[in-house]
Amino acid sequence: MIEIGIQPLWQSTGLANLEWGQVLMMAVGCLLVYLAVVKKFEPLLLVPIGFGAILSNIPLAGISGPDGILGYIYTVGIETGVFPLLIFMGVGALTDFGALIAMPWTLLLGAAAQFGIFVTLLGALALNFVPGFEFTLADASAIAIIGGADGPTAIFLASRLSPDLLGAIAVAAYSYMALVPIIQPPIMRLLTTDTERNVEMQQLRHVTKLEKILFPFAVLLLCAIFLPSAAPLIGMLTFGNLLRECGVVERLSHASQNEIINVVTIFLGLAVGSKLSADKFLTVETLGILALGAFAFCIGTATGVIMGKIMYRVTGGKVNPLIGAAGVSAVPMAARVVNKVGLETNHHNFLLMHAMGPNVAGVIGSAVAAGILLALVGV
Amino acid sequence: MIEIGIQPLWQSTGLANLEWGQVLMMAVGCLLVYLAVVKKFEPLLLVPIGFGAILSNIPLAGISGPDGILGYIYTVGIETGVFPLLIFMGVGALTDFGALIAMPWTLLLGAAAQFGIFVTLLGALALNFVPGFEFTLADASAIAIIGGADGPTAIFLASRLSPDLLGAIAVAAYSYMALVPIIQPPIMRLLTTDTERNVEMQQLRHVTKLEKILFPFAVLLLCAIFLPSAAPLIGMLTFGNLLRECGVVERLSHASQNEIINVVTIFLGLAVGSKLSADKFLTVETLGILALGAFAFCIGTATGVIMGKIMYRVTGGKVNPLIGAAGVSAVPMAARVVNKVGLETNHHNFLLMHAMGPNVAGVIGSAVAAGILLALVGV
Amino acid sequence: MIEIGIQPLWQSTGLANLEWGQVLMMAVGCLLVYLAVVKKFEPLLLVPIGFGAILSNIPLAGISGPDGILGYIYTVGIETGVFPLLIFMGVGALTDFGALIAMPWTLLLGAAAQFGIFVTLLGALALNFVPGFEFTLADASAIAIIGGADGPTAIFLASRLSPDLLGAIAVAAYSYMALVPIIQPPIMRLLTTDTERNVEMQQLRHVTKLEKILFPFAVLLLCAIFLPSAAPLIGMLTFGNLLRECGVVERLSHASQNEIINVVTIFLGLAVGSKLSADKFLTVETLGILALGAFAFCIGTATGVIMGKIMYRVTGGKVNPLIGAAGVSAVPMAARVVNKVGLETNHHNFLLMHAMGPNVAGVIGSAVAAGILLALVGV
Amino acid sequence: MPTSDLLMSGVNLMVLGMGIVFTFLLILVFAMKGMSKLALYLTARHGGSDEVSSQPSISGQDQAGTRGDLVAVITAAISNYRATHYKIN
Amino acid sequence: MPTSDLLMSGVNLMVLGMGIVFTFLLILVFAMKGMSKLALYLTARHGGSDEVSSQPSISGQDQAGTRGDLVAVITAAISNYRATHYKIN
Amino acid sequence: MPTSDLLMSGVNLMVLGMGIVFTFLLILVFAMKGMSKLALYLTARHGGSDEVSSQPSISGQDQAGTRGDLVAVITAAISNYRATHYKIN
Ligand code: NA
Ligand code: NA
Ligand code: NA
Repeated sequence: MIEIGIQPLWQSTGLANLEWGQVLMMAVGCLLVYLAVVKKFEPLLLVPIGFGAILSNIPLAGISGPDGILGYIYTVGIETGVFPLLIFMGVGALTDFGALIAMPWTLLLGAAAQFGIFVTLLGALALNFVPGFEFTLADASAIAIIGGADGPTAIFLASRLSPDLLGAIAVAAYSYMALVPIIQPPIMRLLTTDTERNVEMQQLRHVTKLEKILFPFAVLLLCAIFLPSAAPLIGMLTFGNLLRECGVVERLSHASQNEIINVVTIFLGLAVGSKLSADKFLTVETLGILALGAFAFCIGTATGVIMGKIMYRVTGGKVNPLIGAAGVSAVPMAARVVNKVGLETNHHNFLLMHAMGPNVAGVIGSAVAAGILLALVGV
Repeated sequence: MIEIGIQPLWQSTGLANLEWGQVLMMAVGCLLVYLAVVKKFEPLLLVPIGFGAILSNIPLAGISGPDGILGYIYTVGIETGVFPLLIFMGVGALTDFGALIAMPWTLLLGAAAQFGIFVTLLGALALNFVPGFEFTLADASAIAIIGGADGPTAIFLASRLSPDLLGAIAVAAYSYMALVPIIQPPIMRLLTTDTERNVEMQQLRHVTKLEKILFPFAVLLLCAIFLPSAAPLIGMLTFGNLLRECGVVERLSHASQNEIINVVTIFLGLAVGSKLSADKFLTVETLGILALGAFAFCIGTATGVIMGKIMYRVTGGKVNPLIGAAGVSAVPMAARVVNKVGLETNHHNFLLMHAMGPNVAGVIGSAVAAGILLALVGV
Repeated sequence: MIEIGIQPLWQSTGLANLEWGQVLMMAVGCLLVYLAVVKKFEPLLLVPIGFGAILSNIPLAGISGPDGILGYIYTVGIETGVFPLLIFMGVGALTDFGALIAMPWTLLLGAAAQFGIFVTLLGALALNFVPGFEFTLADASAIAIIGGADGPTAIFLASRLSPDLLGAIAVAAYSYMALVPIIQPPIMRLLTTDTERNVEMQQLRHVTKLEKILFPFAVLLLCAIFLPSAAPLIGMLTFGNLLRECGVVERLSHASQNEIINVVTIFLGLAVGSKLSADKFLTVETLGILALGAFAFCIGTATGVIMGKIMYRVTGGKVNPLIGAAGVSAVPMAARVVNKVGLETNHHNFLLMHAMGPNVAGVIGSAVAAGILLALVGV
Repeated sequence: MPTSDLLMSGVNLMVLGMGIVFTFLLILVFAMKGMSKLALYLTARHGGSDEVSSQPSISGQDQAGTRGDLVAVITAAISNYRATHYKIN
Repeated sequence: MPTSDLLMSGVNLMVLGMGIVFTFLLILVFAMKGMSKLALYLTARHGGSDEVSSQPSISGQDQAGTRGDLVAVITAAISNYRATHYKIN
Repeated sequence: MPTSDLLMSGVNLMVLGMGIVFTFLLILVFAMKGMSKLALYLTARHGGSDEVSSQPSISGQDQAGTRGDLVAVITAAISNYRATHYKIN
């Protein structure tokens, strides 16, 4: 016979079980949603991540527990690595690599911008000198990948190397990607001269359909031969791209670009948010991760631009060094930033198409870097 | 060497293994499809449920067994509670809470209509006096939620409290929701006077975008503080609604309202149907559940209308008591019924928009009631 | 402290671990993609299968291993049989059985064409006389179903009876389905006279909506009574068809025809491709399977046409025997081939609609044959 | 099992299998004929104007291919976009 | 548990349950009133022209049903097809 | 592992990592140049009129955004609705 007094009733409320950490994490979740909705910070990811953070910090409800819906989603989609890989397939199906095929040399810009990753790795390890930080090599690698400016790659690597830091890493990655228009321009202006920014690049050559079809095979082949640890990421990216370009499977291409990526984005975001628990997030390490993330973006932008300047020299002034900044990926935001900064100097200089080359090269570059870290640091 | 005689061949036919119960359950499945297709009884659910019942009663095939497709779907989607929660997310993304925000007092109508749930709980327990019935408190709670007039809530609660009765409960819930236009009007007419039914309500005030965005947070916050056991349901409902209203994630909102809810509806229906096996359904308890379900709807409608009458008094005649009937949920059918009954008395009195307030309040109300039952009766 | 020399670095490349078999299998994967993209061989399946074969043969990456994405997809979707059944649901939702309902006798053409299956079974067993072949009865049955000219049925049966041969069987099934326009015409011309090919069939009668709604129930009922082992396949097929025809669940019908079938096709293809490993595929048995598959298609076409000739006699020349060739299924390709061969002889004789009857009868016929094989050969 | 025994089993399977396939589909022929008669009787009794044409088509293809005009497209877009008929609980 | 005890439990559950439902939704009424005030204040302060109409609608239905004209369809088709706003990483 | 050793590992990782990234992408540059040559040769040999423009675009966006006119919408709606090209088994 159920006879319920005030005491047990009170015990079943959230109020009686609320911990300060949970309140703070719900506030963090609300902040993420605020940034997403009002400031337009990567809303497709940050709305689900923020709301997931709120849901998973509700006391007693256990929504991110082993029997909660977010717990199930995390186990099925993130622990297995399936969700970020499916997003990568969708990214492949949404990406036109034409600009890169027209200018293969811009791959080197995408390579240079990955320097941000490895410097950040060093930075994360150096933070261990500060009391309170104890990053392992795996932690540092997972943090460093924020510099890749590529959400699914960061989530994939973090889920493999450092699941405890996954929440903070994903939040940092998407936040900084949203901040690209604020972070990059000063660095770009600082490192380039007016003459350099003024360079008008020649129009892109025509890219044939066959080249676009062969491109995914070329990339995958090299990856298979030299860096098989990057094969899951590169493989799904090139598969999506082949669906897009081969021209005979429009149904599947459409499904990858829409149904699959949309549904997986909702679940991925919620599952990442479920990792934003107080004991994992409200630590000094998160502050370190946030600082390192900003650092990584700055370094990546700078090395991209510097490589741009080298190409400017080597080509005798045919390459506008600004496009190097797009090498961090953050597709297509970074390319737009390049375009905008270019227009400031020369009102008729549209660099968008030329920046798309290094921009998509950056996606490949950070997948390659992730593969290297997995191979050298992973168990 | 296979040598097959008539005997073993005959033994592998369905005819040789058919039990009467299976025949009856297939007939029940056909009846459900008939009601769905010809009588337009909630076809989106009753077609898959009915067909699922047919499939799962085919002898030898084991389609709803542990290695059958319906068995897998049930384990993955219902046992975990994931499917009803995803449907709730879709419902949130499909629902405009504007009318409720404009008239927050109508929440009380949504509260009053939940009385049907608790009276039915009592009724189910009272049935134990009749020989043949042995409902536990958990069974009675799961049955009572039929009075919430909300399919996914009923399935979610039944899957947690009384999986054996899930089939009958889901069938009763959706059947009575389809019967709302028949069940409600006589009760509404009986309890109200002509003057009351004649009340024209003032036009709804303008609701701003910001209110619609803050609304899900307000609801979720209260739920987190006072009733965390309702948080999975309320959480997914408000998440879907935020996707809809925040205006920056149209892709995700569209996916929730279409791909996700459609696909999950098919699987949910089939999985519910797989619980319509003879030994679980062809019992006197099912008759009790069907009777209690009708009873629950009547009581809920009546208490909703009575609360409407109270609000009519308190506001000095500004509230048309008919809109209280919409508090049972059954969105948007109950609101339409209110509109229709209102028009019978006054041909210029369109109550649809005013009835949407209590109507969506009913969804929240029954989720709250489900949370209470989970907290007090659940293990 | 990580200090990495040239030796371990080299050991982590694909080149150092590449086996010849993997190279060959990647080439097979490329060949399948080539056939799909350039020769338009069933691209919806062969592009994912081919790419899946490439991915799963990358050394060290383990993409089709127990922790790889293709491994997960295989376990979840193929081992359970869920994916081919969902495709079958989609096929049901995409198929109009009107032509078959108008001409029920054409079911016999769909029956006759299944002779290819059983002759191939015998052929596969006979191959055991050749050294190097050791097909069990289960293997032979799984191979024989290629003659059903129905991809999902073949994958479903192979996953149950002979998972090791699944890759080769699926590749053979889809390849030969794509070759239908090349394989069938000579056989059709050889077995029919000019007079027979010249027969113009009378226009199809009007089929009512009610007939189309009752049709899935009629088929499922007989299946449940006489052949429950075919019930999963026939059940999902008729369920999809009911969603299509009942007219009250357009959302669900649309989801089955689009979202579900597209997404599942991608995953099914990748998962089948993951079974194309060197040790399973590069065997003499695969050659046997490819030869037997071609044989099966030829026999099926021939017996279909011969049954057509019998019906031509019996009806006194009202049936054009060519439509018997469509009985192998391979919807709608085989029906188009019939139409084309018919037009060669008589430029005004459009047989497409009449060939759709036996064509969709062939789908039912091979599902029935699969049920028989499961019942008699399955464990 | 020696290959010859396997072959014997195969022959049995063939005979039996084709027998069942034919029997099953033959019964289905009659079931369909009965079903059609019933359906036509019921349709006739209930007034019975019926909107389904006798032209079978592979879903969608003909609509967008043959009649691929504006009207078809708009119809498609409407029917596609109607998130409408989902009764929400 | 004997039925009478069960019934007692049921009565307790009913009283308690309806009490909580009412209390909860009553608090929600005030929370919503507060929220609306805050929202209107914020909207007014920030210039505050606001595009959302007060007419609540079940999603989509009205658009395609009531205003079911070409414009609506095309809007629908555009918004449906815009694979656009997916920032790709 | 003491932090200084970790740092040494980090430096090694950095040198090695950037080395591999650059080497890999440099090889890819040449692979792509070779691939393009092959593709252009093959395209030219096979008659080679080619429908793909050199203007890269993030999928869909430009179509609905820049050229957001009726034609684009209808094309989109058609391609979206074509449940057509699914060969059904
Ligand atoms: Na990058
Ligand atoms: Na309710
Ligand atoms: Na067939």
